[in-house]
Amino acid sequence: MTWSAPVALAVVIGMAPLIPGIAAKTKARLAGRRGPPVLQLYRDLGRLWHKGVVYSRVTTWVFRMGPVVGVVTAGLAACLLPLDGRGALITFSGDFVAFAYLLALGRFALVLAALDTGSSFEGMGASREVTVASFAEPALFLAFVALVLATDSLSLGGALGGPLVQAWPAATPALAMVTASLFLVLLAEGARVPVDDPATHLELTMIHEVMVLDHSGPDLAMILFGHAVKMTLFAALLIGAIFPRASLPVLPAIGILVAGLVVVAVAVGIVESVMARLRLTHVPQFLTAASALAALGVILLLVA
Amino acid sequence: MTQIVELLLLLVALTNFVVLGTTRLSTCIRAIAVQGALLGLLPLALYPGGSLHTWGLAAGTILVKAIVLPRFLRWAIREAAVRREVEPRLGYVASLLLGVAAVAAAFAISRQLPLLEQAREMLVPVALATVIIGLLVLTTRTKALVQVVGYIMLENGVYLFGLIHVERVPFLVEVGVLLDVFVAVFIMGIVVFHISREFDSLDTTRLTELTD
Amino acid sequence: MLLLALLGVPAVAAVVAYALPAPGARAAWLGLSASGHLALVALAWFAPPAPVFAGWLALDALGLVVLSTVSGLFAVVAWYAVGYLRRASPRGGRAFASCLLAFLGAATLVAVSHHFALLWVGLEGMTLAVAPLIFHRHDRRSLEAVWKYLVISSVGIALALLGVFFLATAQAVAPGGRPLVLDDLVSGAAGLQPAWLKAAFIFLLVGFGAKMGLAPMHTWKPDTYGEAPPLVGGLMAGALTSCAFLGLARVTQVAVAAGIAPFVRPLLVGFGLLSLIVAAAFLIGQTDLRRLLAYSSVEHMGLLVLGLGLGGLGSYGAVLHLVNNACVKGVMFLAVGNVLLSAGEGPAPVLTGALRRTPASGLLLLVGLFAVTGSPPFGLFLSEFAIVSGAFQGGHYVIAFTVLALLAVIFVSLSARILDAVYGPAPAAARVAESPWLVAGPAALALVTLMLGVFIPGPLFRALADGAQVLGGWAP
Amino acid sequence: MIPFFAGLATIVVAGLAPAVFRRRPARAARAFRGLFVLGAAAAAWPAARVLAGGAAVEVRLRAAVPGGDWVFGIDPLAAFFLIAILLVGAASACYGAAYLAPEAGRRPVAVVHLLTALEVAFLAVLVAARSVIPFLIAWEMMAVLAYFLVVFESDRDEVRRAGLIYLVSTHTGTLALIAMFAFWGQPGGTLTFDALAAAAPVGAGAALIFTLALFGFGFKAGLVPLHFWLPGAHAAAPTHVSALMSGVLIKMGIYGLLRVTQLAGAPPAWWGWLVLCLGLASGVLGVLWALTQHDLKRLLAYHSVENIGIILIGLGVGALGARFDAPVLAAIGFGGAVLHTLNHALFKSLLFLGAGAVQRATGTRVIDRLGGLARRMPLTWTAFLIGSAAIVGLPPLNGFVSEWLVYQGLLRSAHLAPARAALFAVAGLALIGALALACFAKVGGAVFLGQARTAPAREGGEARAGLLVPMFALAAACVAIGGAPVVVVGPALRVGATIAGGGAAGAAAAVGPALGRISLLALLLVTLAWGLWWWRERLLARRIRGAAETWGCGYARPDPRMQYTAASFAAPLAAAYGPVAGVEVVREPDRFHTRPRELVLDHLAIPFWGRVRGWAVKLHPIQHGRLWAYILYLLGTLLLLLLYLALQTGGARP
Repeated sequence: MTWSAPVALAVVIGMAPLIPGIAAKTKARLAGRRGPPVLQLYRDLGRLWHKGVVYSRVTTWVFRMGPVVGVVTAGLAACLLPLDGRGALITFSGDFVAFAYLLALGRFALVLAALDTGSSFEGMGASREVTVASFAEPALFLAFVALVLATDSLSLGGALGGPLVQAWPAATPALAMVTASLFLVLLAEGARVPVDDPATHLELTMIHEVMVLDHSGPDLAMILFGHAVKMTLFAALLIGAIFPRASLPVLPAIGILVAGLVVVAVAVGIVESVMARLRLTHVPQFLTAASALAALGVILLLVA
Repeated sequence: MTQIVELLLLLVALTNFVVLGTTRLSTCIRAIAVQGALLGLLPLALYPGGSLHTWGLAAGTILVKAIVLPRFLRWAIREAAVRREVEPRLGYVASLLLGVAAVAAAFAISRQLPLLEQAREMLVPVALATVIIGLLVLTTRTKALVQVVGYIMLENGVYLFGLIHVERVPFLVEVGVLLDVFVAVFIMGIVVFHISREFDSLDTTRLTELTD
Repeated sequence: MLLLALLGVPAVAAVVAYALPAPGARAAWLGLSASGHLALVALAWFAPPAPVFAGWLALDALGLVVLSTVSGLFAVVAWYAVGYLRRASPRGGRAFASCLLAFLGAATLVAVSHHFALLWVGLEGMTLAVAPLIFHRHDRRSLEAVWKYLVISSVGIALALLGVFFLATAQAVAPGGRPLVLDDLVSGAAGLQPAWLKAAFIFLLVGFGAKMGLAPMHTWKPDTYGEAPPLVGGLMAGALTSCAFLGLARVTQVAVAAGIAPFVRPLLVGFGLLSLIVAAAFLIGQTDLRRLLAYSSVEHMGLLVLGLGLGGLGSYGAVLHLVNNACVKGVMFLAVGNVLLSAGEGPAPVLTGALRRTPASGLLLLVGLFAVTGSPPFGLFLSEFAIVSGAFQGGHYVIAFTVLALLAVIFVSLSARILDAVYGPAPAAARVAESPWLVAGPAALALVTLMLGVFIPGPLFRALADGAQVLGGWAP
Repeated sequence: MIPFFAGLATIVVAGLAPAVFRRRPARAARAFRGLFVLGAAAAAWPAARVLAGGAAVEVRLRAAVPGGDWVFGIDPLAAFFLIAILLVGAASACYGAAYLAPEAGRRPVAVVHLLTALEVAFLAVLVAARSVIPFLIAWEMMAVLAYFLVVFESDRDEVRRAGLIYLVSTHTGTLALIAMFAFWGQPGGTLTFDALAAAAPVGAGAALIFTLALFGFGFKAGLVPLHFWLPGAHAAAPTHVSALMSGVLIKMGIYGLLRVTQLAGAPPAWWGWLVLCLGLASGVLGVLWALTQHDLKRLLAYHSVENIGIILIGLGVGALGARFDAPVLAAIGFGGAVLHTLNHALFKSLLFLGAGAVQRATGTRVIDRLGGLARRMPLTWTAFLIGSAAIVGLPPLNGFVSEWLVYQGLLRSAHLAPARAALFAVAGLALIGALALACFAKVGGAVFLGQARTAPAREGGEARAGLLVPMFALAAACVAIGGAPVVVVGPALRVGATIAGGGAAGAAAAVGPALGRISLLALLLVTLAWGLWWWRERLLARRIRGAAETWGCGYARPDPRMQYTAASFAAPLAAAYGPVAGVEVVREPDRFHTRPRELVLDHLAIPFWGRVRGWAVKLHPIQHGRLWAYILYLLGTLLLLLLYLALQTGGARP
């Protein structure tokens, strides 16, 4: 671990609120609107952080704990990714299990916080959240398996590091499928179209948004920030898979990461513009397709 | 003496057919009494020296099989006021035909078995035939009393076969045999008596309460 | 002398019992004489008695095992009868004790006779002694039961007699040796005429099999056990069947010695499997507890002949199974008897909830269930394990798995019914007092079978091993 | 071995205490708890020494029945299971003392305590047994005692039914084990495990042994489709017994499989694949069916099926590793299996104890009748939450550690060409984890959070200390293992290596370095979360903290009954899996509800028995009561036998 890892971490976390902003901007532009400023989320966060809070009388400490855990797990998960392309802050054999399960812990906390309100809407959102996640998880893990197979390394630092550079030419179709799968997972985990629609205003159709209806003030800020970090992490994971940067010097590596994040955000925005949201009952099929893609990648790698 | 033995055995076989073919209960009992008497005579014919052992056996057999048992059965008929028909499950003609088949089978089986002496060639098949016909009567007649008769025939068949060993197998055993037959029939008789009291009939087709 | 005493005690006691006027005295006399007999049997373990009557009566290992089993079971049943006769008074009470003692005498004769005709006489005696006991209620059902029992077992016993004569015939071809004496049959087995011997085996198998209750000659069993007083049922299932099995074992002994084991074993195995199948099929949906036990008895008879037929370790298993089966059947029948007593006389209702009405008997029933289904650590587990091992050893995998599958089916039906009887809803909540007379005996038997699962005393093991050896097998 | 047996004896004596001090319940409970914990500690002492690297101990007793000596010993495998048994046993028993106290007088409580003590003692004897006869005795005693415990409330019909199904299943499994041992022990006749290991067959013989082992032990473990007895029995038993059953009793199936693998050598490859696939099926279906349950205890019981699946995945990987001569992989696979066994024992019994506390407080286990208990039972909720997070496999708790180890095994199969297809199980394991998360979100949310849905749920108060202390002891163990996995992973890998026949050092080198990082991660997680919480509290201390009704999206008068129900929560997942989920939707004019179905029990096991029954009943007319036919049977038999004679002899006239 060198100085580059904390720097990259700081860059990613710092950039996180930008990503939804870019996506929203892209979407607005493509629709011919001006859209909110790219930095809108920073502003929202700042404002929320300085507000007071209103709590439902039904809630307990679980409700307040949810956002905290959500942010902390997202941050810790970020420590596990080799954001600078060469090594993570914390790396160990099988650390991507920790990556996924840390994010799962965050989700668990938020879902419980939602259920703590006793609201039927938030219950509905929580239910959908866990449903979607359960279909996304196998795809994510299969993608990891493919990376492990391609690189023969059991840690994220290795799987997204040097060996992947050599693996790309040898197994281009397989890795392409894996990255495609990762992109689909990103859409699901980031609560974006076609799985979820961050811009909807009808609670009955929401997933992630409706889960946090009752949060306010700093709690809501933490949720929004944590969610942005999480989405950024998936984007960073995707970039890591597409552009293994172990051989590049540090600054270009981080530069590519930043550029890549922007590109992914734009891509998300484009998807949101050109696709309609899926019916909820079709989400499982969509994510199963993601799993199938990743599984195909694994099969290709196994056969090779 | 062989001719006498064969004659006696033939008569035994005939009495079997009488039981199979008769419609009357009393005929059945008479036939079984005759068979008992014939069985009593057989040891004397088979072992012409006439030891005390043989004579004793003959006397005992005649006493039990020809006198006491038939008497007892007649007493049971009277006490239980049984109707005098045999009431077969299977027709008389069919029974007779089956009886013939049984005799044929008995002869066939006997030929498979290594025999001891030429003189007793008839003994084994007739014994077996009596056993089989006894079983036949047991299964094809509905009246408890006739079934007892069938059982006595079965025992008679066994006894007939035992006659081969009268010299070798000591006295004690034969007493046991006679005693057993006696006790078995005696107890069966008591039960028959109770059956008639409980069910107002000796028809065992009514004894079908215990099933699964 | 000891042998004569063993035979004499029950015989004299039977006569004395008939003479005793007071019912209480008769019951006590029954218990005392049974205990005396048991003491004599115990003596036989320490001082093996010499053969008498030119070897017609002798006590070998197999006989000793059967005799001890029967005598022990009988002692328990006799003392149980003390309590039982206070609560229920079967008709012909005077003959009740005498018949029981006569039954013991006949059983002793079977166990100690080394002469096939004597053995046959003993078995016939047992059959006849038990008939009046079945007919205790003098109603239609018990009448029907006793009629069927008498006819079928008499037919069976007649065929067995024919078998005995065949055996004599087989021996007569090769003169020399005392006729029908077991030891001479075995030692001169090579000279026996095989065809007659095989015929003898078949008739004895059918005859003794009918006594044991092997399928398809078992048809009398559910009816008889279902109608007899439970203690008589226990004696029949534990002692009468054991003695009949001893007869079958004796003739198997001769057959094995004569080298016709390949002819004999498939027959025994076939009857064993058939009995297991029939028992499994008829246990399903059986609601009457005593009929349930009857089919369970068919099952265990099947296992016995199966072990005998498999040979090897199976022979050892069969002999051990005989002891265990007698104990367990005692426990079960006596416990069911208590449950029936608590329900009162009359046609048996569907009994449930014994644990609430009669806790001790309910518990015994529960213990009996696990013992009778061969659960460790009860003795039946070891014997069934030995029989299954015997099947594997002989390479009969299909048989082994068939047996185990059938045991599983049997377990389902047995446990379903008995657990219902134990735990099910109690019809009347009132608890019924249980006399210690009625509980101590079956409890003792349960302890014995429990002990046999973890501890087989050395002398007993040697006797079992000897028994297995003469049957053409070996002990582990 | 002396402290071991002395400890077990003390446990049994503890079991007698409630009967002895029947008149003084307080003293009885004290004596019971004190002696039980003392005995468990004494018995666990030698096990702990073995796990710490001490030599295995063994004692040989001359047996009075055939089958060779009765050997008892503690080797690493036994020691690992012993720790789980004694820990969970002590916790459950102590809990039981308080849990059953309200029932004293109505039901035979003292008997239950004695049976519980015996159950724990026989479980311990089972894993210590090193020869067949004592093994089978302990096995059956364990099973039968558990039956008696299950039917504690035998006045209820469904309890008796569940008990019967359990008993029949366990006995069937035992018969398979009897077949296995009888077959295995046939050449020698000596039935010590040493002798069995020496006589381990190869080829078809080994296949037979492993098949029977999988059937017999699998029935106990409750792997799909042999799990059908499990939910009913767990739901029917008193709660602390459910905890004991789910925590350790069903694990004896796992123990048996591991022991057989150790004795019989590397299992055939197909067996490894089969176990892996069954593990996946159990895991996915178990958690899916758990999700659809309405009864809290049934739900937890189905989670046992799920976790058995996870354990079997590890076991399958271990078996493949052993087969293909990759001891490191095998050690990691088996190590993951045993570690997850321990962890599941801890958190599942914790969850059951929590469910028991809920039932005591509210009188119901129906999830949709509860709600809002977090306010009235904060401590119970805390413990339950720790258990929930642990069972879902979330860091920083113990479930994460063992699932991570199982993942390690799966991923390392990438290096082993013939076993590489095992990698696909990773997806299954991920799915299991995500579904478990959904399920425990549902449980926590519906039972403890929100508002009470019915009157009983409004009345419940915090559980008594007698219930809480055992729960927190287990929770502490979960946290400790999660925070410092190095304590248990090493021993687990050593156990795995004894089964795999080597590879301890390699496995330790492979996964050892990660353990410190996991601890670090746990530490960071807790510290950061606490720090952020503290910061937030400080921020908010100076601001307005309003209180209001939950936002109803404009609806003014929300009502507790309007809350999202647990059934609705699970509905999208149940719908996605269609008929496999087995949810029956009942639409009535005035009601609309769902009912979980027991797919295997109701559609496979019971119909199968019905078929058997049908065949049997077809035979019943044989016994039609007509004597003449009975004699005909006899005659027919005789004639058939004579025919056989004729064919055999073929007219041998001299």
